[in-house]
Amino acid sequence: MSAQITMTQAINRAIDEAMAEDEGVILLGEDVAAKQGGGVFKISSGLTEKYGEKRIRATPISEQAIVGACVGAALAGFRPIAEIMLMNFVTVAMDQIVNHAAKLRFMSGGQTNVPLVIRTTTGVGVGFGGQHSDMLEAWFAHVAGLKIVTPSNAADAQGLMRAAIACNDPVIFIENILCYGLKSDDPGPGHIVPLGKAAVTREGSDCSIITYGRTVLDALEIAGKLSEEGISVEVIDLRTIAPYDEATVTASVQKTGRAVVLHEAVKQYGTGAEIASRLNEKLFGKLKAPVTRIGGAFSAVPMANALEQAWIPNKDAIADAVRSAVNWKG
Amino acid sequence: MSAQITMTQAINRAIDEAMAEDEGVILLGEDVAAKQGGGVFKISSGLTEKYGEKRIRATPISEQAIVGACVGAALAGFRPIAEIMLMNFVTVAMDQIVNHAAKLRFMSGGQTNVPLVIRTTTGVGVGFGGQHSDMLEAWFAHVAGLKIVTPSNAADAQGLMRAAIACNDPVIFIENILCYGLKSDDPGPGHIVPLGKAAVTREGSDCSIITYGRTVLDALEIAGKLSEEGISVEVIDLRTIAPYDEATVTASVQKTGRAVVLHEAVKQYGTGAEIASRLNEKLFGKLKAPVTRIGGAFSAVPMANALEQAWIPNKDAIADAVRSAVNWKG
Amino acid sequence: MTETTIDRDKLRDIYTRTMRVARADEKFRSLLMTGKLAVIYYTVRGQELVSAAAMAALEQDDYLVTTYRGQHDQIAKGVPLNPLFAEIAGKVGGTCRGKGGSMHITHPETGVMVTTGVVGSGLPIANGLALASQNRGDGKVTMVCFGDGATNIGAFHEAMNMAQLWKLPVIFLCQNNRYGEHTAFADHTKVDSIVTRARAYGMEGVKVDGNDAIAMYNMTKAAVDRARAGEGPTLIEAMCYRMMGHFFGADFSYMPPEHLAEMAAEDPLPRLRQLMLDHQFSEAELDAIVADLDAQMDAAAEFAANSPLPGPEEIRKDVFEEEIAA
Amino acid sequence: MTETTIDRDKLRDIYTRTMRVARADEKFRSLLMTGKLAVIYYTVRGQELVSAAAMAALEQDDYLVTTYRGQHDQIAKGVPLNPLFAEIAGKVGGTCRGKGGSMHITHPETGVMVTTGVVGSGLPIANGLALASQNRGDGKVTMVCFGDGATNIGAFHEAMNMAQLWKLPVIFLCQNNRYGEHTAFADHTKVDSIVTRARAYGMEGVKVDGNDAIAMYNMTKAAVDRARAGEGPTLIEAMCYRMMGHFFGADFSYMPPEHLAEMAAEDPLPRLRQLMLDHQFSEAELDAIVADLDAQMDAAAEFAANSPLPGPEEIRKDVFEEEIAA
Ligand SMILES: Cc1ncc(C[n+]2csc(CCOP(=O)(O)OP(=O)(O)O)c2C)c(N)n1
Ligand SMILES: Cc1ncc(C[n+]2csc(CCOP(=O)(O)OP(=O)(O)O)c2C)c(N)n1
Ligand SMILES: [Mg+2]
Ligand SMILES: [Mg+2]
Repeated sequence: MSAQITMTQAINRAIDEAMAEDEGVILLGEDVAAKQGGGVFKISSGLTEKYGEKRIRATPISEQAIVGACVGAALAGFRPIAEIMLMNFVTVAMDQIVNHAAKLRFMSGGQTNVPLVIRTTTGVGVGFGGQHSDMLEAWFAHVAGLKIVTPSNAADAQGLMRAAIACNDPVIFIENILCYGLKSDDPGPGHIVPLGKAAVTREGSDCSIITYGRTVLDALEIAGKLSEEGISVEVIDLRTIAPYDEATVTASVQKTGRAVVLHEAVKQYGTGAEIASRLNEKLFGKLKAPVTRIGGAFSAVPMANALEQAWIPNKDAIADAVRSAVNWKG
Repeated sequence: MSAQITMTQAINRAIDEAMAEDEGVILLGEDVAAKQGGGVFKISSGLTEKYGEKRIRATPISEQAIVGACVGAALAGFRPIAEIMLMNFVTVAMDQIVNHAAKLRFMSGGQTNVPLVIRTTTGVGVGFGGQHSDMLEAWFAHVAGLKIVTPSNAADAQGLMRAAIACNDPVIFIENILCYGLKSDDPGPGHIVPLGKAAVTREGSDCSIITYGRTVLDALEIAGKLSEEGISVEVIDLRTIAPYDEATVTASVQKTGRAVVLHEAVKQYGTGAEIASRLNEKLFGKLKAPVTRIGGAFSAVPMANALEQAWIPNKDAIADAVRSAVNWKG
Repeated sequence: MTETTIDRDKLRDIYTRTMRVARADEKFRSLLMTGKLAVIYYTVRGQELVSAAAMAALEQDDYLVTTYRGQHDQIAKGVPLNPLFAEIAGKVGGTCRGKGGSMHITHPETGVMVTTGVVGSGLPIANGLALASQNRGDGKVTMVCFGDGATNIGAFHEAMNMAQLWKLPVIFLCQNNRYGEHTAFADHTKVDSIVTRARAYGMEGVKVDGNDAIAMYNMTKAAVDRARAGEGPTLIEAMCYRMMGHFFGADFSYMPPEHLAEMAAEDPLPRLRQLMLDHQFSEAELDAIVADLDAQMDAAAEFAANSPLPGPEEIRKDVFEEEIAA
Repeated sequence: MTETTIDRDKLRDIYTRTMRVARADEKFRSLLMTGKLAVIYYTVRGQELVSAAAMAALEQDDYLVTTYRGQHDQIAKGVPLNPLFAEIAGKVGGTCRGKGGSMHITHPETGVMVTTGVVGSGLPIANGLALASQNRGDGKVTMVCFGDGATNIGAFHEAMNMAQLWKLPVIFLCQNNRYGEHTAFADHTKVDSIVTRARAYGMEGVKVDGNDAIAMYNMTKAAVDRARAGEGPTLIEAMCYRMMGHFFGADFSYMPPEHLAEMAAEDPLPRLRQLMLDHQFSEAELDAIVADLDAQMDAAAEFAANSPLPGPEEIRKDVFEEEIAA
């Protein structure tokens, strides 16, 4: 049996490798240094010991200052990583991300650029309630100048983090709390997964499920179950939302003729809307059933476990959406 | 000829009427009081003189504090109006809007609610450049708990503002700088336009253009031109993005069989994606051509006038999209 | 000048509030330890007295805004135990029908208007509640609680400046427990005291030993009186300790041993008991108060256990005034 | 102790920088008045000397972050006039190929790294530039300019605290022109001086008459020296006036007559000229400097007028490193 690695270890290793190679790679965030235990999710564990407190900087609770300092350091040629402890806290740093990180290359006519990675985590099902569980990737996807990464497994997380740090544009790197413990076969050191390339995680011929992040696991589970019913599901893991791998997605749906777009974020005005619209534009008249979107409920994430479970995209509903597509009669 | 009223006057009148009726209606924002000249766009002109500085409060440059104070006052039973001078500055107040205003009713189990109106303005074509021109309504539409209003003419602005202030939930009220001077026939005092009702601004049978805000004017102009070519365009002015008037929009497209969704905001991941997705879901197999989306270019808004004009949804491109839909052969 | 003495009834009141907080906290921890509750809980151990004395200086209809670490504030303010326990357990009988949870307790009848999970966000909202009172002339005061770590975030700054500019009837109660998550005070700012910050807005600011019941109460009372008299806001920096880490069960090995020792020595509960004895309260009377509270805790835990789980239809309710269609 | 004298070459340098700013501002205004330019322009009239003296204390490769009202800072820092004029005119020959405009001038060769249109946003970014210098040990200093109104926004607070915590080599230059848009200083905060705020972070803070060339230069120089020596940041509050309203052409009737009179009396340009004469510069020498500058302005205006308009393909460039497909 080959060695295994968790997503936490994978992200840590990718940052470690990048820091060893380039003095300009630094990490700023609340509690990230050794003195604070290496971050609340331990992603930066061991790094201060190796690279020192000038490169692993534990910050005050000041997200605007964290992202802003990373933007500035990036302008000076560094490759900073900003940790925003939970995704909902980007709401206090949107100006730095959207008006500055995303736009400075353009507004300067290409004289400057912002090679910055903003790492953050989130996820529904942890019991963190309304202000600590949102998935806000659709906001960032609406902003020109940002790249968006959402790994679903440890190996990809490692490889995508390396690519994100190497990228000369700002990257929003979204981790899912519930995925930190997931294990992959160890991809070994130096592993890189290029941005903008989706993975066909399972091949199938009847319907494509297009998803990313934690719900890739749901999709694979459902694909397995449906195969017992004779329905062959193809699972596409986007890996990066932006750049969007239109070629891979369109080819898959062209082949299967049916698509379900799935994400944990609220369905309405989510990334699924863009993907569904594009599929409809590209494949008008060629689809065998309407593209279905499945996402979180249209409410804040409730705290009570019973409600939180009802809020999350439901596996039965996903399976039903695939069945409806396959059985579509119009 | 009936009396005319500009959008500036219309919004001012609606606020004035609401303030006269209810002591709880207050306005907070930068430069909004008489001492500062009644707001940079003069929306609150004359109101301090009538209602005093306790109700028309000019604030420091502190958007989080502005929105937060309005959230608090709303919780105490007031109906505050927050003015965010330009829409890009919501980026520093997203936490208050998204984590608080939008969610407090839900998270409190209905014990509290936030009857707040956040007025803001924006618009491309003014020469304000990359950090002062964005249309960010899609972000808010992705958040459960917010209503979103985008008037395209003075009379609607008046009526929608009255409805927004009367609404017991938070409303984002988006004005377009280029529309402030637009005139409507005076709808008279007390005019109310309910939230959630789109207007069929021009009837037609070949193709629906679904839009809102300033681009309604473009749509009407194009509809006029295309009628000379024998193409009959129906123009739907959403008036409110949320609640979305699905019945009116779906009925229109069911009738015409073709749709172009148009907005000034960046096309990718814009509100057009949601609307197109819904049309495709509802009318699968019944559409005569793919739903087209038209929006701003995928970049920051450039400052140079030549580039800004190239950035804005182009009238020829809109007309061409309608023509393509009508001539669609598959 | 702030008073330096206290009347006996007020002292009994503070003791009762403190012990209500302490016994509830202990109960939550025991429910968590025995697996009867499985939620994130930000224990208030060490900060009981700060809130008890502060809330004793407020009226029931004064407004309170607090944070995820807010159970001491809510209980001291008067939120009834049954719905509080049920909310933390995610039950329909909870203050918020289970939708909010411990980070978002709301209870307008006792003035608890917002409990926020976002650091610093309560301060601007508190201003708005105070603004409504100022315009109405209803004489209410708003108190907002937050930690030392929160004083470095933008919302703190904007809210402080605005409150002083408009002389709002609001009290900023910074519970300085010397840590923000894993970061010690000296590692998040270079000032010795948050009171320095009050000066940066021209605001009145006082530092107080939060474990000194008399000082804590009198300082708060003075601030409340000033606010009610229209003299504007006050920042109170109440020094205290976060005795059981950031949240219950979390590792706190990052705290140096000297700090742990200092913290243990400063436990407010034995100190308050001694103060009560010094003020001629009998052991028996004090024990009776606690026994009564413990009975209330058991009842509340029972109530929460028996309260039904919310049904999925709750997700469509309270998003807007109108229910969302299924 | 800060110096109170200045050497003649430095004074000439400051005079030249001041007049370069002043003549450029006048040129912009005349282009706008005659309709040769139709853009929003935040005139720097009244604040010329503040930047000239401040930038004279920096090296060319020190970093600068400024705002929409930043032409004085950029010109004094050394941004060449031809691309600056062309950028404001929205031409391909502009610093940013017309994409940025006057609110977003960028020119890394002269250290101008960011010009932001969002109030307060430059401060956190300046920290990052300074952090890079600190880690590299390259000895560079970062200066960030902002207005009095900006000191009430959250980003100011967060950035100040972080800069002091990490002793970053950054200088916060608050150009206190007594107004933020239409709001007078006393209507946006209750403190008398922004220097009070520096204390709230344990930071060194100094207030200076920004129209006193010697004081302004020496204060800045002292701050630069401290920063380069690794002694940390300084807040400088430079008092000045915004003599022509918020942006060119904007009504400023909201300014009371006393303020207008005071402002006129405090015009830095005649005062600086007198200072130069006092220092034995001849009228002829001073006039020659201005005449030379005016020729440069004419040339820059000409350059801008002749520079081509950017083509629509520019919209797909510089969004990402890779060009966006058509
Ligand atoms: C804006 C924001 N950033 C980060 C967090 C994560 N977080 C939760 S509590 C906390 C520490 C707060 O410290 P302090 O204000 O001292 O309060 P205490 O927990 O000590 O009571 C942090 C960083 C958050 N909730 N909100
Ligand atoms: C976050 C934000 N809010 C509001 C504005 C609108 N605005 C532009 S300039 C300005 C006034 C700034 O005043 P000050 O900081 O004193 O600078 P000055 O213009 O006087 O140089 C305002 C409110 C903005 N650009 N950014
Ligand atoms: Mg703390
Ligand atoms: Mg100013």
